Order: sequence, then C-alpha cells, then structure tokens
Amino acid sequence: MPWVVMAVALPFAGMLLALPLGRHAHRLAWAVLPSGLAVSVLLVVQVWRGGETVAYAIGGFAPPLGIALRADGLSALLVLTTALVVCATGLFALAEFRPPSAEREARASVLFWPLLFALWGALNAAFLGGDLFNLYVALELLTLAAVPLVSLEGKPETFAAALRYLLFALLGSVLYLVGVALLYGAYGTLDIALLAGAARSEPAAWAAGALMTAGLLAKTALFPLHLWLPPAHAGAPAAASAVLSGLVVKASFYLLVRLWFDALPAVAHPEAATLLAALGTAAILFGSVLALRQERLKLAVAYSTMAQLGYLFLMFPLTGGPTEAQPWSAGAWNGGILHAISHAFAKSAMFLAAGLILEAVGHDRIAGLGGIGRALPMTVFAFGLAGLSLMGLPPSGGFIAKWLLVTTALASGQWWWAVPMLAGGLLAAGYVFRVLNPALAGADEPVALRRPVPRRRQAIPLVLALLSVLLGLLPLGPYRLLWVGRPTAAEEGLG
Amino acid sequence: MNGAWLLLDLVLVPMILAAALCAVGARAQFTGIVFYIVYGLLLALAWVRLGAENVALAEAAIGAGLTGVLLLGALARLPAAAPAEPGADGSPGTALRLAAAILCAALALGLGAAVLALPEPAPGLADVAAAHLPATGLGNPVTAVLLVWRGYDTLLEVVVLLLALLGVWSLTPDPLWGGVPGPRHRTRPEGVLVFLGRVLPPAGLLVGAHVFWAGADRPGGAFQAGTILAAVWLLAIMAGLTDAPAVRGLALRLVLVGGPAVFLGVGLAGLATAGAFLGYPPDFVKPLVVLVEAALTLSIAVTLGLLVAGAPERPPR
Amino acid sequence: MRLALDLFTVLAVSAGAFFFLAGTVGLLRFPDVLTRLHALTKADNLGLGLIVLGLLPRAEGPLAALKLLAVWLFALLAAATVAQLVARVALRRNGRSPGGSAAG
Amino acid sequence: MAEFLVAAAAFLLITVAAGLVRILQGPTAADRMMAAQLLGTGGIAVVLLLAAAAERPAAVDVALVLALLAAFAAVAFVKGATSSGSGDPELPEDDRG
Amino acid sequence: MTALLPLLILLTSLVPAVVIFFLPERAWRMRSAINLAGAGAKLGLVMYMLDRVAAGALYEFGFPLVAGLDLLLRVDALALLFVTLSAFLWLLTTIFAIAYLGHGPNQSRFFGFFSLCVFATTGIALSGSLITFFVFYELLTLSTWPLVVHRGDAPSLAAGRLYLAYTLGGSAALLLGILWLEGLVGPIEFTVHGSLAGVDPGTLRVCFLLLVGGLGVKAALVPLHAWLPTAMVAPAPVSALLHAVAVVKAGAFGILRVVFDVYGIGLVQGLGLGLPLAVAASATILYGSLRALAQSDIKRRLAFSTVSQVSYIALGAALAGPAAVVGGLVHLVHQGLMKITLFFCAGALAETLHIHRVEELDGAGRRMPLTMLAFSVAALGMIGVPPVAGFISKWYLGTGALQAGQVWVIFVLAGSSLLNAAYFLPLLYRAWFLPAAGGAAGPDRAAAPLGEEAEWGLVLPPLVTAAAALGAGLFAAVAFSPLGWARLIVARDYGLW
Amino acid sequence: MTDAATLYGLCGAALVGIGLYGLIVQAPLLRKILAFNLIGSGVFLLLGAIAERAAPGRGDPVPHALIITGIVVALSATALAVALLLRLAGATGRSTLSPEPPPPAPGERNGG
Repeated sequence: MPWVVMAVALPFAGMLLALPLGRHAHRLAWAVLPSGLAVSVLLVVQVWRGGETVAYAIGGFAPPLGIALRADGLSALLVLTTALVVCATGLFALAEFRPPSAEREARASVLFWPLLFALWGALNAAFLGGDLFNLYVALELLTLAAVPLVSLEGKPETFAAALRYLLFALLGSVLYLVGVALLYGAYGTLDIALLAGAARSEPAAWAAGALMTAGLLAKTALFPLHLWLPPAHAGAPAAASAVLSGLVVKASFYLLVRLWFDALPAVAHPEAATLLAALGTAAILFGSVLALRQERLKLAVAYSTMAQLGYLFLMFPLTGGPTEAQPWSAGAWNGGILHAISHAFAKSAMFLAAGLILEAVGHDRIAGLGGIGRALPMTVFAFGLAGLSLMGLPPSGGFIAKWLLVTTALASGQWWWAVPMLAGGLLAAGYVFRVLNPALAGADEPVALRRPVPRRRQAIPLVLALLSVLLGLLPLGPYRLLWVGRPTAAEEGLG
Repeated sequence: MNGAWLLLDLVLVPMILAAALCAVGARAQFTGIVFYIVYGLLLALAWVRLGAENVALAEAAIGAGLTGVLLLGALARLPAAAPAEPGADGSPGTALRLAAAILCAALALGLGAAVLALPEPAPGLADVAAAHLPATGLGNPVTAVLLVWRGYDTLLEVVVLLLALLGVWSLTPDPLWGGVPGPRHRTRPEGVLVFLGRVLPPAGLLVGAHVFWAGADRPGGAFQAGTILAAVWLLAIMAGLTDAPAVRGLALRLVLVGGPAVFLGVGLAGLATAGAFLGYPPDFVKPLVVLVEAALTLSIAVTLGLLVAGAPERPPR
Repeated sequence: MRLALDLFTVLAVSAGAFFFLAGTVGLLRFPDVLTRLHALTKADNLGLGLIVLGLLPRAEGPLAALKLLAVWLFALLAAATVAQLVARVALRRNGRSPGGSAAG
Repeated sequence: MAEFLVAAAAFLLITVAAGLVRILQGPTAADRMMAAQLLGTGGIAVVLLLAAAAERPAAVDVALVLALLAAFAAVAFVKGATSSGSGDPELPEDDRG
Repeated sequence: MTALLPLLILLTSLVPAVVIFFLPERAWRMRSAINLAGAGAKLGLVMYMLDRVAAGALYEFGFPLVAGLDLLLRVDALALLFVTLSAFLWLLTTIFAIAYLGHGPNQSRFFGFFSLCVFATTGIALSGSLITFFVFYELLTLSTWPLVVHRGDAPSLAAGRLYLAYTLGGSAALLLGILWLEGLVGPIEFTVHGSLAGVDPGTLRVCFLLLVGGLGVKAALVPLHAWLPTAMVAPAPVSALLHAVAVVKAGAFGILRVVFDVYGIGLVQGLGLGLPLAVAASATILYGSLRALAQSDIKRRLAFSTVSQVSYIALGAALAGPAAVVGGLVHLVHQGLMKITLFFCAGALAETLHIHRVEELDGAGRRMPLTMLAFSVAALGMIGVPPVAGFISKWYLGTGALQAGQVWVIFVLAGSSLLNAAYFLPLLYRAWFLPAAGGAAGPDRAAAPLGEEAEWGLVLPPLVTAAAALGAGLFAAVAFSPLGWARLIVARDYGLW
Repeated sequence: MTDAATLYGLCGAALVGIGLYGLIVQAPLLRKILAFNLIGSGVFLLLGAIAERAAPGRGDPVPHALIITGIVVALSATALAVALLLRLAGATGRSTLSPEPPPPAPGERNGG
C-alpha cells in the first residue's frame, strides 16, 4: 500500500464525506482521525525501515511530465507530527463542534470537520509533494482551509483578521507562483529532485528564489511580515488556533527548507541566509517583547508563535560549515527541524489550554486569571510544560533543538546568533511565567468557573505538552529518522 | 506575417497595461472594476494571440465573466463609502506611495530582467507531452496534462474550489445556516431581463456541452464548461427565473462533492487497475477521463455558481 | 474563386472595421449618454456582423459557419438587451453612479 | 491574407481602445458600462479575425463564450443599480434615485 | 544491574513525584507514605553505594540524547557526598513538611514538586558531564519555583518572579559558557579533571566568568544573591530545601565541579582565577554576615547567614590548597546540617508560637526547650564553636589559607566568625535568658505531652540534624564522617593530599 | 514569434508590479482583491510566455494546464475574500483594514 498516497487521500476523502453527512460529520472523526494516524505511523515505519526516500510517481508518470510524491525522513516526521496534533485537536474539538441538537445542524459544527480534514490533507500534501507547482496548490488549499477556521465563531473582529490573513497568504502564494513560473521557464521542470540537478546560479534562478522566499516568508509570518498572524491565531477557536499556530505556518517554512536545501542549494547565497537569520533574530526579540506586553492570553500565545518561528530561520546560516568544527553532523539542520516539531506540540498544547481557560472562565485577560491553577490544575500544568519547551529549558524538545542550534553557532564561530537565542529563551520565560504567576495565586482570589471542564478534555493539552517534553528525552528516534534522505546541503551548508 | 502580428502585439500589450493601470489607479472603485472586466477580455485576446485557446476559454469565462460579476456584485452591496481620499481611510500617504511605487517598479524590472535572461533554447515539456499523448487516446494535450499526467494537481484544485465554497458558507450568520444564498431576484415578467434569462441558459447549456465534449480532443474541458454553465445559471437566477438552492439540501451537497469524489474514486481505483494512484488502465484512459470530466463539470458549475452567489442570507425554506 | 472570396472578406472586414470606427467616434463625440448608447450599439453590432460575414467563406464547414453566426447572434442579443437595461438605469438615475461610488 | 486579417484586428483594437478613454472619463456609470460593452464586441471581432488568420478554429469557441457572456457583467451592473440590488430597472419601484 | 543504580536513585524521587501529582488532594496518608517510602529507599541506596564507592567502585550510566549530548550519570565520591547529604536531609524535611503543612491546600502539587526538586538535586549530584549537570540544574530551577510561590499571596508571587529572573538569567549565562567551551573541545565530562589545555586563556577566563557567574546566582554570590532573602516568604520546609538541601547547594556544588573537574585546580590557579574567586567569596562572606546583623526578621537573618556561609565552599575551592579544599567540601555538608536545623526551628517557632522577629524570641527557650536546644547547637556551630561541625570547616579553611599563603583569609574567617557570633548570640540570649513577654501560652498547649513544643514531626527533625551536626564535629576523625569522606575525595580523586 | 513571447513575458512582469502596487497602496479591500487578481494574471501571462517560448506556435501544454489550475484557484480565493469583505462590512461597516486593527477580544463565546 502506498502510504504516501493514503496520507493525502484519506483526509480528503474524509472532507468529501463530511459535507453530505452534515450534522453527523463529527462522527466521522472517529474513523478519519485514527486511520489517518495509522497511515502516518505506517509511512514513518516504511521510511525508517527502507532507510531511503520513498518516492511515488502519481499515475505511474515519472517527472518531469508527472508529479512525484516523496517522503524522506523529514517529511515523514512532519506527517507524523501533523497526525498527532490533528488527532489531539480533533478529539479536543469533539466537545466543541458537535451539533447542539439532534435534528438541526449548526454552521460551525458542520463546517469544522471538513475544514479540519482538508487542512490535514493539505498539510500532508505540502509535506509530501515533490513538485513545486503542486506545492503551490497545496499551499492554497492550506490557506483556504485555514482562513475560514479563523472566523468560524463568527465574531466580527475575526472577519478583519481572517481577511488580513487571506490577503497576506494570497500575496505569498502568488509571489511563490512567479518563482515557479521562472523556474519552469529556466529549467523546463518543476520537480524538486530534477531541479536540484539542473539549477545553476543565474539570474532567473536568483529571481525565482528571491520571490519564492519572499512569498513563503509572508506565509510563515516572519518579521516584518508578521502583522496578520497574531490577530488571526488569537481570534480563531482554540482547536483551530492549535492547528494554525502549530502546523500551518510550519508548512510554508518547510517549503522554504525544501526550496533552499533540496531544489536550489546551488543558488543559495550566504548573505541571503544571513539576512533570513537576521530577520529571524528580529522576530525572536520583537515577538517575545510583544508577547510580554499582551493583556490577553491568546494574543500572548500568538505573539509567541511569531517569536518562536524566528528560531527556525537561524538554521539557514548555521547549517554546514567546517565539519571539524562540529563533532556531530548537520547539527543546525536537525536543531531547526526538532524545534519546528517540538514547537508544534508545545504551541498546540498552549492554545488548547488557553482555549479551555477561556471556555471555563469566560475571558482570557491574564490579569484576571488569578488562582486558575487551583481550578484547572491539569490545564495550567500543561501550559507550563509547553512553556518549558518554548523557553528551551531541559528536559524538553525545545532544549535539544536550541542546544543543537546554539552549539553549532558557537562551534562555527558565529557566536552572535547564540546571544539572541538565549535572550529569546529568557523572554519566553518572561511571558510564560507572566501567565503562570497569577495562575498559581492563592485562595484569596477565587476564580469562578462558568462551567466545569471534564478531565478528559484537560488531558489533551497535557498529552501534547508531554510530547513536546518527551521529544527532549528521546530525540534519537526523530534524529535518526531525519537522517533518511537528508539533502547534502544540510550537511555541507548553503552557498 | 511577423509585421502584422507585431503591430497587433504592440497595440494589445499597451492596452492590457493601460487597463491594468486604470483598474488599480482609477479613483472610483466602480471604474476600476469596469477596467478589470475589460482587462479580462484583453487577456483573453492575448491568450488567443499566444495560441492558448484552452486558457483563453477559461479566461473569457472566469476572468472576464465570473470575477467581474463577483466584484460588481460586491461593490453594489458594500455600504456607500465616502469618496476615497488618500490617507483618510488608512491608505498610505505620498511618501509611502512613492516607496511602494519604487519597490514595485524594481520588482517588475527585476522580473523583466529575469524573463530576458531566460535561457535559449527554452526548455519545456511540449515534445515529451506530444510523445506521450497518443498513449492517452486524447487529442488535447492540455486535457491530458490536467487529467492524466498532472491529475493530482487537478484533484487538489477541485478540492480548493469546494473548500472556498465551504469558506464562503462559513460566513453565514448562524440563524440563517442552511438557507439560500443571495437575494431573491425580482424582474418584470415580460421584461428584457426575463427574456435574456430565458434565451441564454439553453444556449449556454449547448455551448457548455460543446466545450466539455470538445475538451478531450480540442481546446475546452471541464473547467471551461463548468464556468459557462455556472454563468448562465447565475443569469437565470438574476433574471428571477429560478432561485438559488438552499445550502442545507443533501442533493446539492452530493452534487458538490460528486466531482471530486468520482475523481478521487477513480484515482484510488487506479491503485488496483493501473498499479498507481490516479493511473488509468491503458485501454480505458479516454472513457475514464470523460467520466471524470463529466462529474467535474457538474460539480464545478454548481460550486462556481454558489461561490459567486455568496453566503446564505435568507432562512431555509 | 479564391481571389473573389478573399476580396469579399477584405471588403466586408474593412466595412466592419469602419463601423467600429464610427461607433467609437460616436462614443467619444456624442454629447449625452443616450445618444452615445445609440451610436454604439448600432455601429458595433453592424461592424461585428460584417466581419462575421466576411469570415464566413473561410469557415471550415457548415458547423463552423453556424458557430460564427451564433457568435453574432449572441452578441446582438447581448447588445440589444444591455442597451435597453443600461438606458433605463441611465434615464432613471440621471447619471449617478451605482454602488455608492461617485462618478469621476 | 492572414496579414490583412491580423492588421484588421490590430486596427479594430486601436478603434475600440478609445473605449478605454470613455471608461476613464465617464461621466456616468452607464457610459463606462457601455464602453466596456463596446470593447467586448470589438474583442469578439478581434478573436474571430485572429482565429481566421492563424487558422485555429478552436479560437472561435472563445469568441462564442465571450459573446454568450457579453451581457453577463452588464446584467450584474444593472442589478446592482437597483435599490434592493436584486430588482429590475424596468420595475418602477426599483428606482434607486 | 549495578550500572542502573544511579538511575534507580533518581527514580526513588521521580516516581513519587509523578505519582503524587496525580493523587487526589485528600489522599493524605497515601501521599505521606509514598513520600517517606521514596526518601527511605533513596537513603538506603545511598548507604549501599557509600560502602561500595569507598571500596573503589564507580557507577556510571549513559543515555545518549543526540550526537554530542549524552546524559551521563556517574557516582564518584564527590557526587556521593552531595547525594548523601540531600538524601538524608530529604527524609527529615519530608517528615517536617508533612507535619508543617498539616492539611493545608494544594498538597499534591507541593509534594509533587518537592520530590521533583529532590530528583533534580540528585541528578545534579550524579551528573557526569557538564551538559547533564545543566539539564538537572534547570529542572531544579523550574521545580523549585512552584514551591516558592506555594502560598500564592502577593509577596510569594513577587518572590517567585525575582527568583526566576535571577536563576533563569544565571542559567542563560551558564548555558552560554557550557556551549562555548563544548564548541571548542567537545563534550566535557567530569572524569578527566580538566581537559581545556590548549584553549586560548582569554576565552577560558570569559567562560569561567560565565560559568561561575551563572552558578553564582544559585550559590548566592554577592551581588547575585538578592533573590534568596526574598524567597524566605516560602513555607519553612521550602526554605530548608532552598538553603540546605537543594538550590544553594546546587550552585555551590556546581562551582566545585567547574573548578575541580572542568578546569582543574591547577588550571584555575594558572589562569589567575583562584584569587578573584576567593576575593568574591570572601566579600560575600563578610557582606552576608553584615546584612544578617541588620535583620530583625529571623528567617531573613538566617537567609543572609546562608549567603555568607555558602561562600565558604567556594572559598575552599578557590584557595586550592588541599586543606582548604577539604574545608570547602566538608562545609557543603556541615552548612547543610546546621542551616537546616536553624530553618526547622525557625519554622517550628513560627508555626507554634508565631514568632517571626528577633525580639519576639524572649523566653522561647523555656517554652520550646527541645527546639531551642537544636537551634542553639546549630547556631554555635555556625559561629564555629568546637566541637560542632562548623568548627571543623573553619579550621580546615584556615589551615588551607595558610598553606596557600593567603594570610588575609584568616582575617576574613575570624571577622566572619565574630559577625556570626554577633548575630546569633543575641538570639540565644533572648531565648534562654529573657522572660517571655506575652505571659503563658494557651492552656491547650500546656497540657500537651510536649508542653508548648510543636508536634513530634516538627521537633524530631531539628533534633536529629542538630545531633548530626554535633556528631560530624565530634567524630570528624571517623572514616565515614563528612570530613573523612572529603579527605577521601581530595586524596583519592584529586590526588591533592 | 519568440519576440512576442518575450513581449508578453515583460507585460506579465509589469502586471505583477502594477498589481503589487495596488495591493500595497490601495486601502479599500475590494481594490486589494482586484489588485491581487492583477498580479495573478500577470503571473499567468508570464507562464503563457514561457509556454510560447518553449514551443513557438503550438505552446507547451504543461504551463497552459498550470494556468488553468491557477485561474480557478485565484477565483476561489477571490470569492472567499469577497465574501469575507461583505461579512466584515455587514458586521462593522468597514470596507478597509485600518492600519492598527483593534486586537480581537476572544471574550464571551456565543456558542458555535
């Protein structure tokens, strides 16, 4: 069974089924979520066992005429991460998006499920696609699934956020498409593997690379193109925010990695990598400071996403370098990817926790959350655990990731990148503890819960947070998986 | 030969650019939209000029047709805004405009330079496609690309279309969920609009069928046909001859997902019959493609029509 | 025969182009909306008709010729109805733009 | 012959290009809409001429679609010009002025 | 199996932590039982290993995380010194805490983090490499914070914020230092006692500053100490934990590891880093004592006393002479025993007699004789009165200073002892020789078997630790005394004696 | 014929620039949406030129197929954007995104 295909086809089949099912759509979750997870696990096993990139020519037509799906370690890992986060979010959302009564169907509860499944399919399509244009379609799919989720609750202020998000995303994908056109014009193929062999350092490739990068940056919300992210991610329903912040922004980042490390390593210029990292650094500092200043929990978490995304971009100048300077192989590359994954778990946990708090208390003003730790201990604990990963403190996945990045920075003599990374960790501690501090406040500020939250729901963010922490204790598995089909540029560096 | 064509190009390209500039720069939004409609038409001409009839058909139906109607309809329903003064409504001041202009000019120039620097001879897949075309039994290489070689793209694309519709529906106010999109159109019973609404849809059906049927071997195909059908359907709705369907209907939803579902089903069946997802058994390429296209045409027509009709705004009947 | 047909095409197309030119001049020169409308619809439909006529001999077969005629018919239909409707809008509203945006 | 047809197409384009000026100048919305209509008809003629010149009969289908949908935008405009946005200018109560 | 022993020791506190988190609030007995079982099991394991390590055994357990990052647990003699202390004190603190908190709120959270804290401390003690040390060091920071803010009132929250700001800042410096060094020489293990030869001296000095600066926050080196007195708002068992068992000790222990095992004593001296560290430690000793003198709140006075006393450990390491090193090492244990006694007593006083300030101590000796007895022993030890343990430390430090030719240190020690006396003796005087101000206590108390004393759970632990402090001084010459063990470390592992 | 391809390619490049300018500078959202469509069609023209370069006279079918896919995707996005705009205008009366949007207040949930 070609698991690469099933990973894409299954969620879309779910989406197509969900619409006619109407008010019964939520029942479909019990079928689609576990089977999708199973497919992802099988894909990982297949890649792990095979030890090499799984390539699949769709329809039996090999590139350049046809489209290939490719699953190397990185894609498989991200597919699995996606499956875990989506499953957790789906289970979480079961309580939120079910029809209010047996006869009538309600808007949000009908639409959430097809949108979630489509988002899942789009993510998998983005992670597995081997064709640049196909990835464009996948990106659009992602956008069109994500934007309605932002405004699913129908609150007026989310319409503006969703629209802003949509415009940024559309601009991003159209810039990406310009690059795709130029690459086709220059090399007559859109297949990443074939391009890697053909691309040379020449004007068309430069222009394509620059435009695609700019477009993907807009979608990844890298500073200074971040304006859309906080209102969109903060305004969405918790389950949607979790997927948006944890996964969706990673897809465009992933494509950026694919573009630079797989398709166009010959075109990459060290200065461009430095520029990306400089923007990432600015995002870390700026986003963290903004997160510190937010009055509302969900906005703080959203700004933290902006900051955490910054770390990912440090991998561009830090990969490679003289191998004798680092005793391990491709430290920064692995570090960046691990960061993306642990952030996916941590951030979705945080948003789900924030959603529970909002649901239980009725507001999410940080100042008004005194004593919430007594009322929702598991949720606050999950928030704190996830915060651990964001701060990059041991023993979390975020720590290992940051450790790899900082060590590489120091070992390759680019110590200046290490300082903002560590500073970002401190700032993250600032905004995490700013929430935890009042949450642990004593009984003199009793919080009245509007409604009790069952432990079952509280457990979901906790599990996600634990995953992000466990990633720090057992990173060798993912680490070895990352080895499979790793691009040479990940070891030798860009440019 | 070349001289006349060059003359045409030298007229057409400036016109396109002028229309685009006016569409962006016109002071009134309405004017901008009219320019955009004209721009779509001119682009269709450009596609004919470039020998891309498949694209020209799509552009004629979508760019000059549906998009224009979409924008005009939106403008009519937006609250009357004060005449836009630069800076008054959050639009940037002169300095920013200048900076933006410089940035965009630089981008356009850079892009132009990249176009000029594209390698000679130009690489492409035309020959590869021509070599593989006979195996499909299809005559139209673009259809072969869309449904056979890059069928995966197209599958995702129809999902995009459906997803956009779900997105539009997601904007329904909660009490109206399951209701009917757009207003109920009223017309004078014997008026011009009704006449138009009576005459054009049958003709459109005919043209749509023709474009769909031609698609396998000559320019045309599911998207173009679907768009034409959607347009005449909308025309009939606007002429008050029929009403948009309620979003709640199961039949409607089945039609909507039918196209993508058939495509996905055929694709998955390909795993068994052709050994590959979205593969076709060698002797059945054309019939299967036509089957998929038929299902797609219907779904696309309904989806596009409802997309333009917008979110439900009347309670379900 | 072929020369004659070509000549016919040239004449008809030229005539059609002339009517388009006339329509445009009318569009630019005539004083108010309704007269401009008049000039326009009459002239360009005639122009298109002549061009279709001129191209008919070059059609590949009866079906293609029929298609050409259909094009003209559709265009006529559109022009006639649109002129009627737009004229009504123009008459009623004395030149105010729809959609809340001011003219200009 | 093809050259003539292409040249005629170019000439037609130049003539209808004047319509662009009318759209810009207005002054009324009806003017703009009608100018667009002129461009539409001209465009159809150009497509027919090009189809004949390049001997690509498929292009006639493009003209067919353009002609079929020529009234489409104008109907939307007319609809938008009525007071409810869904009426008919031929119905007396739908006068927005 | 024996390779897993270090892991087993860790688990004896990790497992209770995890289990307790999920216990319902009302499961008081169950929680206490698990706590005590864990602490007892740990003590037993430690005793067994003490015997084995003395005989020359070395336990190691490695766990690779990623290339270049192994979690490495090693039980050498120095590790065991610290682990024994924390295991022993953990047991007593647990008993004390169970009694102290009674049936207060949020106990599952409290004891969960409490055990986690000990888990982290054990990890610190057993760390075999610098990065492992860091992992547990951070874990300690995080698991202590909920304890500091346990009361949840405004001062606690403020103290928590200050604590985090200091310790996380210190961690960042520490991490930067670690990664910088490891970037130059690869993973640093504690086995080789210094492997940095060949690295540019300037870099080494900067890294030393980063490392010691980072560790100095927890070790409360002036001027990085401000969090410690503020954190006194936490419940008494937490203070005991912070000052004697875990946090401050972890910082001091880290400095020992850096000086002994990362740089090596020779390199530290060679780089000229010993003297500045000694000066910094001396300054802290004097400054802490002076500030303690000015405090009228008993717990704050004790806190500043900690600031002062912990720096003896760093001082010993910095002086580098064998005797001084022994003095520093042994003070790690001695200070722990004495200071925990003092905090236990302060907690008991506050809990039963509501005594918080120095002037309220009048007559406390007669009302709570057992508690005040323990308090007195520990206070005298702090001053350095023989035969209590503190005397031994100071003696060795003084000798070491002379060996190293740093005569001025003698004056520091003497001055410090005078100051210690100046701020402890008034307490004893008030408690024993002044009459109680507020008349007799309530009748219900007077009738209790212990008189006005607190319940057994609050009395027994300080008595035991006071006895231990006394014993450590009296039987210093025995092989398994703290002193004997410190000499074993210095002689066998570092070859100094 | 190659000249024509270059000409239309340059035209596409210019359209991208024009559209981007409109997207940045114009405040009314409807115009932004329109400008986005201009950029899109500029890219399609670019692709068309590339198709023409690759196979003068008959055109490379692959870019043509890509353009058709792109046109449909652009229309989908436009429709969603327009619907969002109408809903925004209906709910708040705004048809622009003011430069500093008030942060959304995820306050009282009023049920899915």
